[in-house]
Amino acid sequence: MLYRENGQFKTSYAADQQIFPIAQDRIAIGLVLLVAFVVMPLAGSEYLFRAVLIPFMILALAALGLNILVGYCGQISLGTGAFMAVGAYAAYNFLVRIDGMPLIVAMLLGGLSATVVGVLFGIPSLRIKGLYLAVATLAAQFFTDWAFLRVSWFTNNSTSGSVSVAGLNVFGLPIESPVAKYLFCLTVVCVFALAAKNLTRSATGRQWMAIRDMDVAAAVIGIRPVYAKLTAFAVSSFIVGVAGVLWAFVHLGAWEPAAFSIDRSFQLLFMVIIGGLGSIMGAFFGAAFIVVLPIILDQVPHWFGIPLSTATTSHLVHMIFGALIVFFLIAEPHGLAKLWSIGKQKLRLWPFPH
Amino acid sequence: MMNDMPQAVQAQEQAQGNGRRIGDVVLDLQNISLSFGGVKALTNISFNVREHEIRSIIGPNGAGKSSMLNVINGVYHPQEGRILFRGEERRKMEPHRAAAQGIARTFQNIALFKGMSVLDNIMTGRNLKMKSGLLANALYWGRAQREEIEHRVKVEEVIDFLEIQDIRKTPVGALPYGLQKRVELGRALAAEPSLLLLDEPMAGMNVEEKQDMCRFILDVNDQFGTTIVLIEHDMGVVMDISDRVVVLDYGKKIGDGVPEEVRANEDVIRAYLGTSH
Amino acid sequence: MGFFLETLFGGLMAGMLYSLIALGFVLIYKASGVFNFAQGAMVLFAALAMARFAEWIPKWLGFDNLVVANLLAFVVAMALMVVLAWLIERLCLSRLVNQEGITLLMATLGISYFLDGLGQTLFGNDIYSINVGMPKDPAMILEGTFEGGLLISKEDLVAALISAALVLALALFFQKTATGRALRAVADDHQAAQSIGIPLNRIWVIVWSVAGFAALVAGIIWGSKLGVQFSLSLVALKALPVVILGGLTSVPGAILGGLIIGVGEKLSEIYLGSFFGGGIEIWFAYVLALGFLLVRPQGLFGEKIIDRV
Amino acid sequence: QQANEQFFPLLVYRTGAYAPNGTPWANGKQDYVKYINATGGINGVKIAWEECETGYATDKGVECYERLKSKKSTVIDPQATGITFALTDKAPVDKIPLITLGYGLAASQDGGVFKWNFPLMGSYWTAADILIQHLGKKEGGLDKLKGKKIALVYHDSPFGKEPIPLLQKRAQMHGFELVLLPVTAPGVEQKATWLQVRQQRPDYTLLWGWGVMNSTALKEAVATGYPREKLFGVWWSGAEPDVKDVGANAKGYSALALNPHGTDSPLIKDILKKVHDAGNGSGPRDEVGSVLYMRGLLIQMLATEAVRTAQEKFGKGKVMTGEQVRWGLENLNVDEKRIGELGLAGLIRPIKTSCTDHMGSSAARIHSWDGTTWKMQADWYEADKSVVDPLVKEAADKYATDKQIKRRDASDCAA
Amino acid sequence: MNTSNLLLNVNGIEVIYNHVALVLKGVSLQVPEGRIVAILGGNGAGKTTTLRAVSNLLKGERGEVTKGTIELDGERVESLSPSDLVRRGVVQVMEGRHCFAHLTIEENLLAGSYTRKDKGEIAANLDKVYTYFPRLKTRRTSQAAYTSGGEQQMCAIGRALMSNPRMVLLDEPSMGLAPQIVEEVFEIVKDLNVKEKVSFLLAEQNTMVALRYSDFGYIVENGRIVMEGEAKSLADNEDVKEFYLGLSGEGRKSFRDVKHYRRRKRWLS
Ligand SMILES: Nc1ncnc2c1ncn2[C@@H]1O[C@H](COP(=O)(O)OP(=O)(O)OP(=O)(O)O)[C@@H](O)[C@H]1O
Ligand SMILES: Nc1ncnc2c1ncn2[C@@H]1O[C@H](COP(=O)(O)OP(=O)(O)OP(=O)(O)O)[C@@H](O)[C@H]1O
Ligand SMILES: [Mg+2]
Ligand SMILES: [Mg+2]
Repeated sequence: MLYRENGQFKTSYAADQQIFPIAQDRIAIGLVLLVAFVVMPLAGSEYLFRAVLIPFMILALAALGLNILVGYCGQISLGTGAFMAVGAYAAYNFLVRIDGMPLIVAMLLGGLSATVVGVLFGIPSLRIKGLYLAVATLAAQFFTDWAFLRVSWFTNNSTSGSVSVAGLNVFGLPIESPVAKYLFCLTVVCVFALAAKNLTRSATGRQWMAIRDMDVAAAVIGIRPVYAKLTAFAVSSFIVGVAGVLWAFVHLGAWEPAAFSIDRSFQLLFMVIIGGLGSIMGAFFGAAFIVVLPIILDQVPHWFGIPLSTATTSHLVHMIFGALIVFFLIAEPHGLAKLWSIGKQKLRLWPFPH
Repeated sequence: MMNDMPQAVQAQEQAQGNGRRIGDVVLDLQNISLSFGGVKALTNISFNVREHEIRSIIGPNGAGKSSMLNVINGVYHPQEGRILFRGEERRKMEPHRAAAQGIARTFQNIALFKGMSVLDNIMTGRNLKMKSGLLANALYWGRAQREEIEHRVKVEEVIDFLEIQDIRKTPVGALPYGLQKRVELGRALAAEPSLLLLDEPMAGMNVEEKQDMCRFILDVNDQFGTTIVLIEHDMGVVMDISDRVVVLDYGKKIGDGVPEEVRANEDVIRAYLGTSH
Repeated sequence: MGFFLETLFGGLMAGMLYSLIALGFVLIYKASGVFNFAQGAMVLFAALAMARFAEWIPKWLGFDNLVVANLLAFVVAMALMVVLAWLIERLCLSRLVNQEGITLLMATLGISYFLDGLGQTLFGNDIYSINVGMPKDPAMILEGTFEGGLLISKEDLVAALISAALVLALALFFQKTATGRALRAVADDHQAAQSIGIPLNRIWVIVWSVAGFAALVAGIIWGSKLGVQFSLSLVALKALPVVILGGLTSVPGAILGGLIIGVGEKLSEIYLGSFFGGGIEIWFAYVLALGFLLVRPQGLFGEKIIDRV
Repeated sequence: QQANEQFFPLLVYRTGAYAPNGTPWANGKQDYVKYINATGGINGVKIAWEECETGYATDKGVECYERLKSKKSTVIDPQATGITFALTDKAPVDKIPLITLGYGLAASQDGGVFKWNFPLMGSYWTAADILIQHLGKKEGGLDKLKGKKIALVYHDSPFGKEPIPLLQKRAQMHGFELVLLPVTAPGVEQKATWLQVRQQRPDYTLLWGWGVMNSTALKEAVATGYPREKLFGVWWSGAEPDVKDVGANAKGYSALALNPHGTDSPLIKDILKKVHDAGNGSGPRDEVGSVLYMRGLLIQMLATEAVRTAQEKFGKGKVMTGEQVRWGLENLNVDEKRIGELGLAGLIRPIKTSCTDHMGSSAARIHSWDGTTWKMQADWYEADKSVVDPLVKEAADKYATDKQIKRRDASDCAA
Repeated sequence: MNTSNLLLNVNGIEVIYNHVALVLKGVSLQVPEGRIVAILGGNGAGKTTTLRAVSNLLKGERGEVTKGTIELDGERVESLSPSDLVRRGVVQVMEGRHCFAHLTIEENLLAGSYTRKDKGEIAANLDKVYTYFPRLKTRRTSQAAYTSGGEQQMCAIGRALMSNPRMVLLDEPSMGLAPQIVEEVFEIVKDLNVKEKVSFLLAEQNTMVALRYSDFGYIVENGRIVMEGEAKSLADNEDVKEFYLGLSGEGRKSFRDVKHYRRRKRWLS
């Protein structure tokens, strides 16, 4: 019975309202942060950073943003790629057009631009619901895809429509080496995860969830649907926009609109669902599942020296990946985060089964 | 209006007998008509609610009781009629505005927020009273945190009052029906409403649980002076705890008065109560 | 004027082809409340099966007759789709009874990954052709009235007619039969449907088989148009605005939605595109759908979204 | 791999939307590696290789790159424009050269700015230039293009947009009208585009597509009755998968041929013998010699030649580092003699790169589809330097300013 | 109880939700052919869960029977699908109505006859339901979602009757119904029981009515059967009287007075 909350009495509401009220959880998260910030930079390989951890972090951040909208506020969106793109291209323009623009400021401005566009495309949500809204947000996706290709002003008149950034630095520290990039992303992700957690456990978060669970009832107890939905769109697209900036600037370095195509939107939605709707942790689980799992599956035959052709491997990976999605959904329809919490609950009862 | 007078006086007398004071009309509904497409849910209905009273609405299934509540708090907009709340005429109004004016309610088919814990559900009831903004909440520092704790204290009072301390952190979806109803009442109470609308709060409960619920309703009415509009099918409950009763049938008002009066009303017996009860 | 009419016809026929794909979505949604993300993958899978069997069967059996080969391939491919439907029900849906729509959507994504992998493993990933004798060359009509005549693509015309017939048949099936009613009941409430004895597993096998049939027909028509290759699964994206414009639950909606989107996007591309630099039809289709939704949030013929307290 | 092997990471796509095009390309690359190993390696140095599936997706491509680069990668052919963009930034840091034969950034021809990029044998600009030259020749002189209307049906992406500046420049020079008709990716629906072609009745139409867009374009051309003889594709629109499914209906369509195809050359005969007959072939035997197979083969051949060149300077029989191979790529000199030795006599033109010219040659021919096979035409074209070079310079300079890169000076070149 | 003509025999079942929550802890009960048996008990006692276990609807709630057996006519039925059970004549009316929101009332009813193939029989059943519930007839063309709570309850019961069941599992039929209708519904139950020999297993909160109409009763608390007996004897039991019927020595207490009594009790403790 290592994992217990019995005996941990709270003597103030402040203590009860901590993010992790259970001591073991606090220790665990402390350890995770320690590993992430200290051990990893010392021990991780370049491949791990560049090909696994950095994309994982950034997509987890985007999934986090999307989860606010879908998981917490119940508005399904398939325009996430678009908001990432808006963030990336806006930050790019701020960076190249304004001399001496610091990266962090450009990143935040990118996020803000995404917010504006997000709120704009969020307005239909006041009328349109569910899958109808989801498909309607595709309008944002296709429109931005098109706009960033067509309006050459956005790409600083690059002939091909692809753009790139260079010489990133934060407070004079260059963000060039994989470790620096990793730590930068990690920090941003931690800050936003904390902010998101705070939002979701405060009045704002409760408004979103109320709208999600039953919007008519929410209105009746005095929640303004307009305000709740639009703030969710705003916060979500801000975070997604920042993730877009990181994806473009830090991960890719040079990109074309296809980097934020509809596939990205779908991918992020899947992360959110498989990870667990309405869970901050879920965004990380989901990103790990969708980003990291295929990479691992891809390499399994290599480890065992099984001679499979690239095509066969890749088809098998597809099939196994698909099967795993179904498997985990059957095991727990509410996502990996729920599976995790059921696991903890069992641990709590352990060694008794019920 | 005129023929309401004797009832009101009577009710007042009776209420005083119970050690309470019934005040002026807070809510006045005049000639309300509401229809959906071809279905006439309410036809030309007038009645009022006085400060501090427990006003019941009864009637057969489909009579329009729930629709009436929906009209009062702005979910439905009647095609005809006037609604005066605290003397002011109300035009088309959104539900959240009604909430802001101090009208809270519970629902017939439980409308709790299924994905949230009991505590969070009740906390949403205090939404209108929480003022800190998005940024403050994101930082969760200073004012936002203070506010959160202040309101938590209030909510804990409600939780104590309803005796649901031990399910605080449970997700409401997993609770049995009766407790869900209680939580829903808690959510409405957390808003410290001046007018509380209850739509069949005791459906699906056994006697013991109904007794508890009655106690809560009476205490709210008594301690906080909350005016209550109650829909309920259990005649025992209605007759015992209400000050005045309106009876609807097929969208029409067929009776209005103190419980004894209504119980004796021929139309009401025929349409609703059936043979003696 | 002649050109306008050509565009209009072109749009109508493209729209019918979208309807055909949209139909698959609508069928499954209507009958089980699942937004079938795997529809595109099913179209591809069916088309691959059709194309490859039409090529293999004559080799295996040693004959050389295109019509017979196509017929046999169709039968085999259809059988495959039924098996697939059965497997999907057995291994996936039956274990997800009563779950929320979004979970089921996710499951269909898993199915779609699986089918992508399976299809390419079984049938290869090259380009294959389906030759069911669709006429390829254009026809010119009304050459007297308009200068240069009006150009009509015969292939599109045939395809549009087939689509229309199929859609019509299915619309009748849903509205008029007891099974149709049961399907709609299942979509509303899995648990309640079960409680009154509607066998969910059988219903789902039927629906997915019918959707498989629609996918096969769509796969053949689009496959003979585009060639059978992976990109075929992407035509599903063209059907999405059609589905929501017409209403997720409405078979006739799929037709009308298709026609509106088809005509709308072609006219916009040709008459407005030049002001924007072209390439606007894809987002225009979605914006058009969005516009309609703002007026009718449940699509043209969709069932009204009910929220009552 | 062993320490004395030269490692080639092979980024490929054998699945997904572009698999029909990616597969022969990948097989070509692989077969050439096997062929070199079968014939004793590069001066005795055997080649190790590993494939990584990108599915044409940029992030997968980056992952592959990162995974394989740690194995001391020699040179990379990203096989996709998007992946090239992302790797262009990383290559200088990791010191791995990129070969983008016939694709990628046109401006990267300028080695002064793009030290690690090698768009060998052609870029989208040389391609566009050659196509216009060919049309001019058909008309009997570039000046005859005056007043003509030329449409560009292009994939709406950086890939498709790249030729536009050059075509606009040519349009200005010769006074023809350029009509731009973008096709939204992936290009499965082109009805509106071809109705516009029918309405505008251009004298010629250039096709700039990839994957399913090409065959769909041809089918729509058939369906709207646009003469295939007036339709000219870039070299990414001129392979078997693009026309196979259209068959006889595509007869008359022409496209640029960046590389030869067919099985007649000594090289291919040798590969069939030493690789395929040895049961070691990467793909089906009848795919050998197809257009994209040959392109993959050629890319790998030039990469191998770069290693060979580098060995001349840094030590024969040694494993070359990425930096050394880069030098080799920059000092490539595949002359007629060497071409003969390679077994491709008369099929490709000499390639000679330099510090400033990372392309080495812009020669290309035209081939036409006769309903069953691609028929090569005799004439060789070369891009007009006076047209292309200023554009390259301008774009490269802009890139350098954006990226804060200093143009390489003579000393850097000498190193 | 006479076990010779047992229709349903539930023997010591345990039910777990979500692999963690043990809700039924060994429940056994019997329904003889042609009887009305009531399960009574407070909120969350496990009444609904018991019914779901019988009709095999637990799966959709992520619950499972982990111990015990369920027999219908002496035959184990745990592995049958709900629809097989309906074909064998066991149909459940779910708690909270669950009408098909988008279908009209009449379509809802017809959907209930899915397992019946004979057109004449279906039409007769429909007529029967309409005579039992005339209110439904007037609302037959409106979508179920737009009918009142009581109308939906009638629709749900009527829908179950459309399958010509031998045994109906009724979950809280009285909930939300006007008193008159409650009586009517129970009269209908009795009627069906007497005339058509339909057996009923009903879960109820409304103990008063339930005991009046049923033959036998079980009281469930906290996942266990705590008391069972003939309905009459249960109704006379002092504990049952106090806790389930709200009757104390001198008859029914006013809800208003209970308040003061209760409150005093709380202060004392
Ligand atoms: N789907 C579920 N998942 C988890 N727990 C559940 C679920 N359904 C019911 N429970 C729990 O099982 C217990 C018994 O519930 P059940 O619904 O059977 O009670 P009941 O006697 O029908 O109560 P009521 O009178 O309120 O309907 C309750 O504690 C409830 O919280
Ligand atoms: N949104 C709506 N659309 C269409 N008809 C409605 C709507 N809301 C209510 N009705 C109809 O209005 C009538 C009154 O319904 P209401 O829900 O007010 O009844 P009620 O008195 O609360 O009945 P119950 O006691 O059964 O809950 C019913 O016939 C119902 O079908
Ligand atoms: Mg009601
Ligand atoms: Mg129950």
